[in-house]
Amino acid sequence: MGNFFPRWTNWLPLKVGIAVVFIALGVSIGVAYYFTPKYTRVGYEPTQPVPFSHKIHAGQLGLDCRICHSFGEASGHSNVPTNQTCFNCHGQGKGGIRAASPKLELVQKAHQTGQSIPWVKVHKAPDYVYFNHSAHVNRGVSCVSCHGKVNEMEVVRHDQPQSMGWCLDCHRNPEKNLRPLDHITNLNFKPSDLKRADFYKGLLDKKVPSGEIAEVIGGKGAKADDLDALVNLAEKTFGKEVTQKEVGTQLKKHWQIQPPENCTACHR
Amino acid sequence: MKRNWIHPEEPQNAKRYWRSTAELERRESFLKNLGREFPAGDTLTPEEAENGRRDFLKIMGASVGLMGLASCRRPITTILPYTQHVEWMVPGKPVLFATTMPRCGGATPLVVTVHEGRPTHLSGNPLHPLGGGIDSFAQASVLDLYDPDRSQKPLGAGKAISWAKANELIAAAAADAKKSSGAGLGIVVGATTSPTYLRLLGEIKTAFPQAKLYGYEAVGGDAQAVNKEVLGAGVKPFVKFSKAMRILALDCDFLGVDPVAGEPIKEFTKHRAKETKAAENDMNRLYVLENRYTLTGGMADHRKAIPAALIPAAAALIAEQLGDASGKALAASAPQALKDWIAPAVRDLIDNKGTAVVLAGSRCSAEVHALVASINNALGAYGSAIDLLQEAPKPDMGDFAALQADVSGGQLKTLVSLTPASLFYDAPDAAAFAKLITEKGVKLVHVGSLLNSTALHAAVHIPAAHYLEAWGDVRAADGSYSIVQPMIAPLYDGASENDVLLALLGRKKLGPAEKPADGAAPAEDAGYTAVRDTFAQVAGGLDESKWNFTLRDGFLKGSAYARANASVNAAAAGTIVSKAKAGASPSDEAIEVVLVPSSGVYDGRYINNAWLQEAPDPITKLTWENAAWVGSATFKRLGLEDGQHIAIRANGVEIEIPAIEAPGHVSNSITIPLGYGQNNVGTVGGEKGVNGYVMRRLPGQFVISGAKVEVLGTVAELAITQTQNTMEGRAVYREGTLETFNKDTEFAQKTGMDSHIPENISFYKGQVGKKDTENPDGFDYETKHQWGMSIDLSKCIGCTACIVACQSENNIPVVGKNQVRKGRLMQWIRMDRYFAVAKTGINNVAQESTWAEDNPTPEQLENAEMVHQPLACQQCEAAPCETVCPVNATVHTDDGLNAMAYNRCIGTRYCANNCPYTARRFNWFDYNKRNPLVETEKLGIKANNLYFGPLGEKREDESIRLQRNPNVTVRMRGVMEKCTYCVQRLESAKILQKQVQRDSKNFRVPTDSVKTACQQSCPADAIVFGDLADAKSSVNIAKASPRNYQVLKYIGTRPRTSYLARLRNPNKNMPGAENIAVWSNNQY
Amino acid sequence: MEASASNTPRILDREPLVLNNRSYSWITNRICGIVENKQPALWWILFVPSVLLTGLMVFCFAYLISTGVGVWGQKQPVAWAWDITNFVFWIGIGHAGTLISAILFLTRQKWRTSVNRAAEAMTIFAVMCAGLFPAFHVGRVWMVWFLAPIPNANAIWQNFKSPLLWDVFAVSTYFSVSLVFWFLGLVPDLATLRDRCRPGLKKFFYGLFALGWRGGNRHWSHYETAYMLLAALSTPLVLSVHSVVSFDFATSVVPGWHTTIFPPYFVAGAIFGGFAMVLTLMIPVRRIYGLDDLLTPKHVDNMAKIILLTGTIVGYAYCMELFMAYYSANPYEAAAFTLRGLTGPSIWAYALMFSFNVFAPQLFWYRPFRHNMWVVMFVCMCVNMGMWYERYVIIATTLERHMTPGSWGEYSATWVDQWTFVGTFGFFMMLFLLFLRFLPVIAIGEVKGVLPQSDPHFDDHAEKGIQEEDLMAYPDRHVAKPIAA
Amino acid sequence: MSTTLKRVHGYLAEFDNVQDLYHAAEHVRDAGYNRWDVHSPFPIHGMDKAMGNPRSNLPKLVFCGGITGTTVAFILQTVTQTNFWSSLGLGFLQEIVETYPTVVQAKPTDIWTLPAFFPVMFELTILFSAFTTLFGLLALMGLPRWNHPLFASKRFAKFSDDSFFVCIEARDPKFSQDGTKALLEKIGGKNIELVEDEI
Repeated sequence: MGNFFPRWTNWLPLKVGIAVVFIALGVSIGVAYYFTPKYTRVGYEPTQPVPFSHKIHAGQLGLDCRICHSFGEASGHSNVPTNQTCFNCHGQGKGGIRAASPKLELVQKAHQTGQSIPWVKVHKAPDYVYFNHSAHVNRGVSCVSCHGKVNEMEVVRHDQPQSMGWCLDCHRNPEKNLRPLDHITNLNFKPSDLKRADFYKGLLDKKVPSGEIAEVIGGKGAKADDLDALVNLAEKTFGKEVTQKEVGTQLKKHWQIQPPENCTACHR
Repeated sequence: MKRNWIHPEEPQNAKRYWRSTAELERRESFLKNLGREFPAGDTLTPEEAENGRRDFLKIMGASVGLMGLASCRRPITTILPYTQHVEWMVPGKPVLFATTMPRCGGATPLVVTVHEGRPTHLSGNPLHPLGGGIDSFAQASVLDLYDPDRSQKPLGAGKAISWAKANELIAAAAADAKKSSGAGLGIVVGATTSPTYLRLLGEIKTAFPQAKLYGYEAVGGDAQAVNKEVLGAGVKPFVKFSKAMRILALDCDFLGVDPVAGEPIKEFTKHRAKETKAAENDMNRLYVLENRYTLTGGMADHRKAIPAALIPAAAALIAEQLGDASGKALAASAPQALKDWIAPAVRDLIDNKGTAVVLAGSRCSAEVHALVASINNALGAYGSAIDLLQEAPKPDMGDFAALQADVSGGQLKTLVSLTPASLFYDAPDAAAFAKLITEKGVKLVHVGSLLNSTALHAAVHIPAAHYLEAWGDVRAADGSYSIVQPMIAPLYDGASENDVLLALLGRKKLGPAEKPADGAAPAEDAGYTAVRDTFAQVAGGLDESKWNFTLRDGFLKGSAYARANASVNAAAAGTIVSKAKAGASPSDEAIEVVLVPSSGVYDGRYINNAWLQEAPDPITKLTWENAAWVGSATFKRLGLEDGQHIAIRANGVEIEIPAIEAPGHVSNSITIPLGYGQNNVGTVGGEKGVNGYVMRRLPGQFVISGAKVEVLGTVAELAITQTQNTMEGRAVYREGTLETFNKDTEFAQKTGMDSHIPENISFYKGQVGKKDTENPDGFDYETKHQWGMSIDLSKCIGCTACIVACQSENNIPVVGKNQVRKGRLMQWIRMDRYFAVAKTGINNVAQESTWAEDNPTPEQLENAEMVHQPLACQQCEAAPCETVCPVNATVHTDDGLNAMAYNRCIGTRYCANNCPYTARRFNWFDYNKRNPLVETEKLGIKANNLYFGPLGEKREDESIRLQRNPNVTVRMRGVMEKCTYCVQRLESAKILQKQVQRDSKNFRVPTDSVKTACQQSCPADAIVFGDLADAKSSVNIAKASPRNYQVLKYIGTRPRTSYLARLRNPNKNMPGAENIAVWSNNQY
Repeated sequence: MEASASNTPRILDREPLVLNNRSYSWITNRICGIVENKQPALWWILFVPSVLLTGLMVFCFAYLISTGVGVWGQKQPVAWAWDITNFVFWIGIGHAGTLISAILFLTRQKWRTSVNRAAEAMTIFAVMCAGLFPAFHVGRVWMVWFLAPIPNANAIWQNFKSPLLWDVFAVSTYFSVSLVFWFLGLVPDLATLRDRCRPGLKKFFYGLFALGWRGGNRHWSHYETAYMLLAALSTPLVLSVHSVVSFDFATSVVPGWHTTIFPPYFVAGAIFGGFAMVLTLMIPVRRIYGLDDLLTPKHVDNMAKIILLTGTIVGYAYCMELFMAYYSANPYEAAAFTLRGLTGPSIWAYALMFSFNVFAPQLFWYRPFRHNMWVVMFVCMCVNMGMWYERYVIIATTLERHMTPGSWGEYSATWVDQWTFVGTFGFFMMLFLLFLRFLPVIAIGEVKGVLPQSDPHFDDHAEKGIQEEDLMAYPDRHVAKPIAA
Repeated sequence: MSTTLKRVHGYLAEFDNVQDLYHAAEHVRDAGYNRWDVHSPFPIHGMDKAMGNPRSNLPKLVFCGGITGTTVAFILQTVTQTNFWSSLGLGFLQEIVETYPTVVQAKPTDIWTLPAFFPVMFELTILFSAFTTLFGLLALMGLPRWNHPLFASKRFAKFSDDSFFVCIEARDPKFSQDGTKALLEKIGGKNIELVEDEI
């Protein structure tokens, strides 16, 4: 009668085994990349009803973010400007800048009818996440850290994953993103722009003992009793240019930045 | 789910109080967003309107597999900002306004939290002289605003009519009243203190000289009338609890549903809490005589249950002992026991002349009020512990008897009912009265916010505006003048009483005002003008800044009533007393029936408020309905079980009502809470409970004697939230007498097992206690806040204000009668109520509230002690619930909170099992999504809507959603929830501090600046909350008290919430004084 | 073979495991016959309703998921009731199988061979039923994947300190290992079935799962090592699973749950209930399929003894609990047991539990009872019910009387609770009947292995009685004898 | 005789009871064959000795499997729940899985919380061992192999019922067409047949 199963079946287990291994690998890698905000969110760049260019306004004209997003420092929500705001410059009778431009058609219409402009939402936290702008911009975290260089974007795009893991990453080591408050909305800010002397002077003016500052720079035991000493010490440790680490560590220590890692910080 | 609320048109011709130019100019965008949960488009988007928070959680789960497949991009969601900026509006930040809630004969000063145009939460106004905590009625009144069953359209003989028609009818009525110079026009008003209201009534009198005014409140008593005769016209006694050290209350629930004009309760409770050894006289003492347990009775140092019929006798006895013999006849009927009880009590009052007061309940009969007046006079209370204030003169009004007479006499053609009471429901012999009205062809114009029987049978019904919707003003008990300012444009064009009067005077058109001609500025609202005019009178000239300050502070400084120079007219009192007949104490055959306002719906006006309906009655723990309270002894004699129907026959009527056992209730007496049994008032209030009003025949008749009771076979399943009435000897609640306290101030910390807790020897040092060198893993008190709470049981009176406040602040769903029966109440705070008798030390009420264990005497049953304990999540430092959660949904925060991440919870319910305090609540159904209040019939099965799941009907009352607090997640089915110390408030406070801190180090929020909702609402100041790491914080001071103890300390959960044991101040000479509070010492 | 069957071997003086000197092929035919012949009418009479009940179960779970846990009777403070009761009940039943196949194997209890197959099958089906409850009792089933330690963008992980998560690992491990064990045991028998049926679908499937088994001794030697290893692994596992389940309660703070005696008490209870269930199934099977020679009274007797033993241990645990409650002088603990057994609302459950679990098995002290199938069946039924009540008492009635009296409440089950539970019985029966229908109910190979004639030296002492001679003549047994010319 | 090409697999001899088989095995062993096997419906006690098989080395595999399980469980739990690794200066391990300490019931977040991890460590040990046993076994036996020359023999089908076989493979160096046959006959093999394998 012979064999019931054909000869080739003998190799089947091996083949199947190998196949399974590879598929499993592929799937997990695929999921790890395509199913996470890194991919699902970053790069989202919808076209807006009004072709408003942050590049022109925030970049070329150098308008401060807070001129339009006026409540970022006061409230959890950083508001989208009212039509009125646009009109302060573009409305007839007011600035009247390019009032006639077809690009502003919708804005004009909105002004007459009172119909809001349906801006397309780019950054969207889930409903159970209570993100608060004021808590960040008042404490040395710049807009750029989460929204990227908007001043270079013709159309706003989603720049960062803004996943929970991503948030926690910064909440664990905030020094990576801290900067002096007067640079919060300066999207082009580089630590190297800071004058080291001014920076430390600022701290000293805030009655921070120079000893503490020195210890943050040079670790335990490091000493420096006046500004120059501090600057020298810093130069020795960080080199000519002011570095983010230098700024971040100082501010973290002396502003007592302690980002919460509790559930309640974002979920209520 | 957030929905767009279709917002009504607004009066155009009238001058409008506008929140924004957008509203002023009626911008589409504004109107569109007006009802949105987040009108500041930033946060509410059409897509979100599709996927609410809870839906999102679901979708998260469902779509996890699909994530990224849909081209890895999210659907387009849009942001709709305002076109014009809105004044005061910072998107995402609530605005607080001061206003005042007009109450029967008074006012409650409030601060309203308004989220983008939606009033969401109420709290007391701390600036106001009578401000502070507020009771559950005021707390819950915000829900009435959004009640979907509110009357929304004018009705003509029960059918919807247009506003135009309504205006016509009113104009017509006014016109022909004018012809006869007012003859035939009658107006019924409630007990109001609104100057504008009264002023307009006055103007009505001038415009229609022959018109008649009547005052009617469903549960109002004769007090006013008596005061007029005995003390003089417009003289109003104002009790100063801060001065009263000895109080004897005659059936007067001044801590509960029968408030007296006087200082807020917290002034009374101040004198209850002692932290160091104190003399008897440093602590106030409360004597209570009543037929049933009330909150006041629960707080009493000495309480005796006596039939309500004997209250006059008791008053007479007291008066007699104070040398006023006018009541001798009455006193004769008093039993010996009562005499023995009263004698020492009065002696104590006399010993404290000047600081002693006797209070009579508002529903007590005239002679009691008369006697009490002379008693207080004899005690020298007037001028010391009681101020006599001179009210502003009121137009004189007839009482209900007069109204009845005039109607039957045919003098009335048109009757305008402005009273919050419902004539055809709560009037004495309402049916007959209704019949009379129709027979005599009286045109009844009814103004009210409920579609109750009066509204449906009135010739014309006008929807009333909620006090958060319309302009008005009111005087508080002490006379302070407050303005009632609207928070939101009327949702249903309702009209306030003032508006109706103005309409009668032809100064206002009711309902939506027609649009003004283009360009024409909208005319000013007459209601608004009227209030401004009154203000001008009160404040002496219309000074804008004064006006604005009044609006901001919520009251006009220095506007309180002046002292009256009045004295007690003994003769007048004597005559009143002499008219009275002695009441006979009831017997097995002739049982007495006592009608009382209910803690849930007061006199019936709150019948459609789900929060109040579900807030358990403090005494019986009954929700959603009323039942006949029967004293335990009688209960046993009749062989009843809870919920068994009884038929009560009295005054020639018979009602069938389920009975409920009420320990501490006097025998042969039955108490019926009023206000229930109103049909077709809406999904919430409809068909709930039994109407007790039918029993009374005369306005003042709240005690009906000689009733016959028949036990029926049927048993109703009552929605009781607590089946266990005793503490089973567990030292959960602790109290002691002042004497015990003076002997050992720390007695509470040594009660039961707490005295011998073995040292906890652990292999590791966990995150407990304060971090220091010994305890490196402890909580960081240096750079973090450490939240904690202390609840003073000496102060807690057991009202349910905190429960309702919590419900309003934390978006806690209402679950409905069906679910309460199943024991699935969602309220985060549980108000445990325990009974105890001193017989065996450990109280001996067995579970299921029968007294089976041993048979105490009826006397003991009547005088069982009652205590209340509010119990929410204790925020244990070593929380047993945390370690058992498999998914880390509940973990500990470094500021000592027991965090609950709803969006992580999968609902294993293990935490609920492992919580020693049973403080966790589970969403058994989608209470927010499926209407739990209605029955549904599907597939031939009729059952509660919840049980049909996806087939069931969605919640229609979307207006309710406007009340939701946007800072709190609305929980979906299948997740666990619990008290979080109002974490949303804590976080906002911390973030607010960050805005101040900026580049400095002072991270700590200002001392005591953040309050939890329950703390804010507590009228007794029993709850203290704050930062333990802040040495100055009052919670630290409270926890330093020797009375401080932790519930179930033995198991080592280290709760952050601790309690202060209750102190009582018994009078040694009183019978049974030796038994008081001893039960607590025998606990384990 | 006839030869070996005729003469009575002297070395076997103990009770034979297979009666009437059955031959290899008789065993093969008899056991394979069950699978190959038409099923008796009774099979269908049982199968149809079990399928219907399974459908009912599916419906109940669908209703539960679509509507909410509220369709069950739970409430505050009773957050767990029938769901976890049933879980523990089924998991307990699932213990006998592995116990028989592992522990009895290690202890060289040859009699296990005729019961272990069915017992293991039963174990697996019981664990499947058990798994349903923890999976579906949660509020948000669609979120259950939160229990799996998957790296995620939310950077949040499981709480490995939670006994509930231990359960997840314990139960899933137990299920997988039992499955492996069972399958391994099946392979040679599947080969037997394969070789008996003619080419076709059946042959394909049997062949597929027989993995091409050829019974070569080089395979057998690996196979036996593997079997030994699995037995060695399962033994601690089977003991651990119910211990871990008991941790759900033992590690909590609830008085009446928080006891160190729970692990041994639960394990004993599990074996107790498990054996009862094995007997309840095997006694009818034995009758219906005429396996009396393979499943002898000796087997039943042994199992009855084990039930008696474990039952007594359980009884001891009950009493010890009470003693602890009294002796610990912890009033909360004391109250928990007073309320449970004397004054509480569910004392009836406690009474049933005690009489079913502790008193009923005492019948087994008397040998005739152990040999009367009806008595045995009766006792087993009692034990089955009793063990369910035990869990009910521990879980529901304890929670009814929690620590703060203000929260006390009475629990009562709804129709959904009840029918879901009944439904799982249908599911269980359905699976077991299908097992009878398609797989050898008794381990053919293993039974053959314990036959006297399977001893390679059987003939030596069979032919000439004195083995000494052999030994003298052939000092080393492993030198081949010369072949007679 | 078909024309299809065939390869000799070996000689198959049948025996009708365990004892004969046993002795036969001893003989074949002594004859010095090593590519051969005996086939029986059940494992025969002592047959390994008779055939001179070495001891299975499956246990070693399983041990490794078990250890792997324990380690995996230990790392998984300590990394996600404790600061143990960062305290060793291996914080990057935490970084990989982005965990953060979750304090529950005031339990420690350092290595002292280890006892709580034992159950899972135990379970994973067992799980991994069990699967190693299964797959290790299959690997050692070279199963599943559904197609085998022996299955071509009609008589061989009885191996799973009640008869016993010795099969000496042609690949054995000592295998010889008639020598082997003779041996099998000598040791009492019945129905000796030459098993051939179709190609």
